[in-house]
Amino acid sequence: MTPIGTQPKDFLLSVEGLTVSFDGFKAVNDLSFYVDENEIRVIIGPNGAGKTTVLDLICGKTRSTAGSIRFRGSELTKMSESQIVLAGVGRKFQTPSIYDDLTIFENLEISYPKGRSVWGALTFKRDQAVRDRVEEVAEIIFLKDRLHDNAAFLSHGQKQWLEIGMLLIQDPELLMLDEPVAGMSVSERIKTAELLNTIIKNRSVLVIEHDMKFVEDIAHKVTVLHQGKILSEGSMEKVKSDPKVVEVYLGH
Amino acid sequence: MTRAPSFMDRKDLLALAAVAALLLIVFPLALDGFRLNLVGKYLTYAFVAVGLVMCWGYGGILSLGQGLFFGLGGYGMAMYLKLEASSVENTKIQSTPGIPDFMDWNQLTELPWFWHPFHSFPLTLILIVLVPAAFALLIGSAMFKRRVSGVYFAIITQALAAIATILIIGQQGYTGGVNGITDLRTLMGWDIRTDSAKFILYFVNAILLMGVICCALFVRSSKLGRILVAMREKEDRVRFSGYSVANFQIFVFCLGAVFAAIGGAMFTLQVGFMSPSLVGIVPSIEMVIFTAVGGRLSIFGAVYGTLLVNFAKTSLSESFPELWLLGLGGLFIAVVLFFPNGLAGIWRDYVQPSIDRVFRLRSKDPTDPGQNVAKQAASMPAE
Amino acid sequence: MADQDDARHSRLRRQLLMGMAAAPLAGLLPKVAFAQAPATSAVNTTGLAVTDTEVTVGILHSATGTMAISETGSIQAEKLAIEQINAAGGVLGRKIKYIQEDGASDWPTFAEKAKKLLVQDKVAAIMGCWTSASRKAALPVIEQYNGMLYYPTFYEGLEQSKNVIYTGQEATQQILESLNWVVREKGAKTFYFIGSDYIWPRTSNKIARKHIENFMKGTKVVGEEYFPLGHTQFNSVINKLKLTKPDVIFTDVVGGSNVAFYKQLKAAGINLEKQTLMTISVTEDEIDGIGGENIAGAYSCMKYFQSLENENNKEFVAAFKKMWGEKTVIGDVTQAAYLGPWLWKLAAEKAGSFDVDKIAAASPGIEFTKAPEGYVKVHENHHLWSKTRVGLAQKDGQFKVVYESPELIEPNPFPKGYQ
Amino acid sequence: MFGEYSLGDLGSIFAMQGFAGLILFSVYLLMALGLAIIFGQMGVINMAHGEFMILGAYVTWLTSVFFAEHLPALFGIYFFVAMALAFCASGLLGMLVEWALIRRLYKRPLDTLLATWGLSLILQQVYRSVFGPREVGVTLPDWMMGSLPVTDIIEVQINGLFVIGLTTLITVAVFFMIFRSRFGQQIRAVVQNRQMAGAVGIDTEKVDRLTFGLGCGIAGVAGSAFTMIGSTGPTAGQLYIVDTFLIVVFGGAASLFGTIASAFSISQTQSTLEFFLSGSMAKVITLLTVVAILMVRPQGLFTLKVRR
Repeated sequence: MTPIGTQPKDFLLSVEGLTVSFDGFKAVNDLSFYVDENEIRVIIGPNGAGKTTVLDLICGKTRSTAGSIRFRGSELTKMSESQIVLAGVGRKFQTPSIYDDLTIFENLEISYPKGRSVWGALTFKRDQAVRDRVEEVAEIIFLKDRLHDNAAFLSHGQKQWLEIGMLLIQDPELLMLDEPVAGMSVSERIKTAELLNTIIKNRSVLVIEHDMKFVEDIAHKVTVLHQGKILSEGSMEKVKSDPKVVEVYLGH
Repeated sequence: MTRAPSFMDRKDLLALAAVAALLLIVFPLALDGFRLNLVGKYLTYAFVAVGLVMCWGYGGILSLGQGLFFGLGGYGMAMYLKLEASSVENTKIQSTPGIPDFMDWNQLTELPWFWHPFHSFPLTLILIVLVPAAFALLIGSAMFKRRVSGVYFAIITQALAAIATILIIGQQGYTGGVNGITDLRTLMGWDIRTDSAKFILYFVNAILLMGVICCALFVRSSKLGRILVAMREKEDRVRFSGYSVANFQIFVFCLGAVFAAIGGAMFTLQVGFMSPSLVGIVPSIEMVIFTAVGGRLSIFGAVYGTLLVNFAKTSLSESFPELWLLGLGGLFIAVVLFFPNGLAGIWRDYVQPSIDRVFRLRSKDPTDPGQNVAKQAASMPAE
Repeated sequence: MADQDDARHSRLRRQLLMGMAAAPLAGLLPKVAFAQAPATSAVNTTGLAVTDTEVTVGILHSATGTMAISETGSIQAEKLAIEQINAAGGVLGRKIKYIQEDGASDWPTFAEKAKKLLVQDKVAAIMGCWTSASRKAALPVIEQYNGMLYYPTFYEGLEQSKNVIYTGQEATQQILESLNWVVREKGAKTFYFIGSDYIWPRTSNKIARKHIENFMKGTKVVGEEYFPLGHTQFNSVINKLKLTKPDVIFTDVVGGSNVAFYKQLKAAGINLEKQTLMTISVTEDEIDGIGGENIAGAYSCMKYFQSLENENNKEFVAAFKKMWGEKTVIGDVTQAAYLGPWLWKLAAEKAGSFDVDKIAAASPGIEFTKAPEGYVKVHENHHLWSKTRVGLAQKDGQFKVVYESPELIEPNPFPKGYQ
Repeated sequence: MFGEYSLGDLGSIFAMQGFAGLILFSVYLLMALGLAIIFGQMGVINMAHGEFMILGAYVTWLTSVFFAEHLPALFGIYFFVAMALAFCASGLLGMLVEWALIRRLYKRPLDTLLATWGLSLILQQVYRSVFGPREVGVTLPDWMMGSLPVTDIIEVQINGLFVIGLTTLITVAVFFMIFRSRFGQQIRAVVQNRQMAGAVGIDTEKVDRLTFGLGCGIAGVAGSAFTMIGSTGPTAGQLYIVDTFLIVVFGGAASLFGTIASAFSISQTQSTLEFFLSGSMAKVITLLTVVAILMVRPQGLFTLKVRR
């Protein structure tokens, strides 16, 4: 299945011939795309197009049936989830995925890239560097004054920010966000866009989003998925004017 | 801020002091030798319960096979003591003197290879910790790496406990069979059957238990403890924050196994024998109940839960021998339905608030983040 | 059954109440007895629970758990014996009071409760234990605190203690005569052993095998199988039986497995009227569960059957049924448990003391002529001289005694040549 | 070990051994079916499953006593009445337990394990108080005990045939109920998406109660059938629990086909091993194999690969 003749190392992320099937149903079918350094790529597509599955495949949550995912020259399909994270891929889930029973400080601290082995975690010391970094990130995600509250008491939007903050502290080279503004109020949405604009500097970002306004604001390039395949790819203008896209998605 | 060991806050320190006072002062003064020895026996189960708090309460891994590890520790100690009791002189009426009596009855004429290390006491102590840890590592690696979830893990560990029992009973020439390893006498020449020895062993046991509690407190207060809480809630988030979730589960399962094994070894020393009836499903589940009654998230609760259930069991069975199962069964159901956080929950919801009211004036700076884990972990609803 | 149980309780209660009511009236009578009773300081030099009017003993069996099935009969027999002894004036002028403890089918609990009875309650003797495992667990405690245990079960032997009187048979007593009988009467040449997997069946079968191979010409063992306790699937071994066609199936399967084994044997078309089966683990108690129709035709070797035709036994059976209900059955162990309190009484009277050391020393040579099994005598090794009998299981759950050893058999817990 | 037997003998033995395996298969399947419904479909860990079986056994015993005393003429058919009563008794008790206990714990599956363990202790003690600690012997009608001779050696146990037939019947009925009937549709709907099922008008509480009752009822029938081959005592139920859970888990918890395949493979392994090894070792090796396979393949034999 691996296509011949492309030079994957030019890209930060090269997905080639990626296929996954659940009991015969091909959720993602022979998918190939490439993401550059510092590129912001948005994936759009109707429900069931396989958008979330693509992110699952990249971060190792779901194992591919065929195809390759190369990140900075290493093959992600053969690595465990934690190795993928260590390689520099961060992932935010669709629904806010944070630890309700821990404080915001502790939530962020867990993502601090140190003491990730069993022994490391046992001997981990909360030194000044950790505190400074946590506070710095908390500032960015508008939660500085609530550091020692339980995360359970945050609003939905604040939880989304907290998870973004957790990714930020992890400092990944490729950041994957699954519908970061879904379910947010208008004011939260504006703040989130602001937040994203600060954090996407110096890294590549892969975003799934439905909010077209938001997509237009941030996207460098847009990939449209439909039934597990790429329907169209390019700038927002190009995609918008693609008749296939209009038919299955925008005109829907 | 009191800067005692950095892993304990003031509350833990107070709780530890309370347990120490109860075990080291109140019980020895209030109870006669017989009851004290009984308490000592119960406390060996508390080792298992503390391990279960870590595994189940914090790690979210319910093992129904802790009896297996309790047994491995207990049998390790029993094998050493049995070899000491089976000197050639003591066993001269046997056809092969110098081997344990049950081997002789089963026509064994030499000591099986796996018994030989148990001639040495230091080696025995090492094996008591190492063998259960190795087993837990093996089971844990096989299962957690494949993401076996709570219920399945519980059933498989339960099956392992059942297999261990059948195996021990079936291989009686090597293990003493259903009777277990009995008639243990001395530890390096020191007669463990006397009342004074029992008294000393009680203290050794109590101090070891407090060591285990400190160890558990340390793990809980480390970042590892917070990762365990995090894992139990959002395993995927932890995984995608760069942690190998399986390794942490294996660690905490091994920790529980080692705690159980130490308890088993102390059981053998205090009770004077080890038998497969402590390995099987029933004791394994009972130990989970001790934990649940104490409060599955409370390390100290485990100790109180164990003591309470066992006191109840002993006194109920003394006064109403034919009815204690009803009481015990009812206790299980009541704890699960109405007090899912066990004694610790009752303490927190009813007793602690009134104490706090009294001491409110002296409340101190609540912002040291290191202290929050315990409180919050204890305040979460079950699962 | 509930009503049965209730009936028992209320009967007991009534007896107690009547006893209390009668006390003031009978106040004069016991005084005469007490006048003859030796002083407490004389009969109790070791601080046991003995008062001027009472002596306390312990009953330690499983009232709960898997072993409750078997041990209930022993508890009943011991209570009957104690009641009868009290009715006849007690021991050394003192009534026996008992404290009952539950071993809960759990061996450490037996050790714990034995210790409680000895240390806290200071009982003068313990009637108790059933399985070897429970005895092995309790024994070190009983030896350490110098108690006296009356142990009722037929067992594997290989044990002897100053502090225990074994009122059941040890393995050689039970097995050897019966093997001789089956070879003689049935011309048996081949044996197939099937047992539960623990020490008693394994040791018993070892003794049986040695006897067959070394002491009887031309006989051999063609198979030996063990199943975990509680096993309920015997079809495979039944197939093997059909293949090897042994002259005698020799079984020591215990507990619930028994029921499964005999039902499946019958269902598989093995007719015990034609196929000789000899068991050393089935008493009247077990047949209750197995169903007489499923085991009729099997031979059981025991020292006692409920159907024994002698005056002692008739009285015993009548008294037992009066106390515990018409439907109860009495097995070998139940009868052996009944001997315990009596043998202790006789030893105490012979020694003139409740002191354990004196009772232990006085026990050898004690004869109990009123024993339901006939006549028993305590041997130097604290086991009993007893006859062995072979019973043929009947449809009604009783045994017809087809053989009785002519002489009392000497107990031999450490049999030379059988180890 | 076969040197001394003729080829014909061996053939017969293997035939009978196969039949023994079939009986064991039926027994295992019967034990596991009820649990497969409760555990597989509802996710409830019912540690009192064995006690529900024993309730069925006691009901059978009571029925036999009643027929023997009052309707001796009809004794030959009492077993069918007993099975129906056993189903009702265990099923009703199951529904009661669901109402009082289980429904409060659906979100805490591990806690159902503890609560039902407590329940099993209580039931054991109740049996002991009501029926006495001893085992009760269930007298079977004569036609059920015995065997049909096929050849000199091969004999087919009638109660074995009966168990095989009964298991087939119940299995077919369960399959029909789950996969063809409206009730089954509702069960599956609730299993897959409780809220959605509630939204489309299914009374999910009622479905839960009936499902649990059905599982327990089948356990009762199994217990009734086991009086033919096993013992009936207060604690007999505990003997079955490990085997039963392993069968269901080994098959893949959510798959009824898996339960059948699992019962088949475990029973055949055990039955074959028992012929060559001692009973204890056969059991240990069978269980260890199952556990080892589960460690390598935790999802069991049959499962759907789905996006989680």
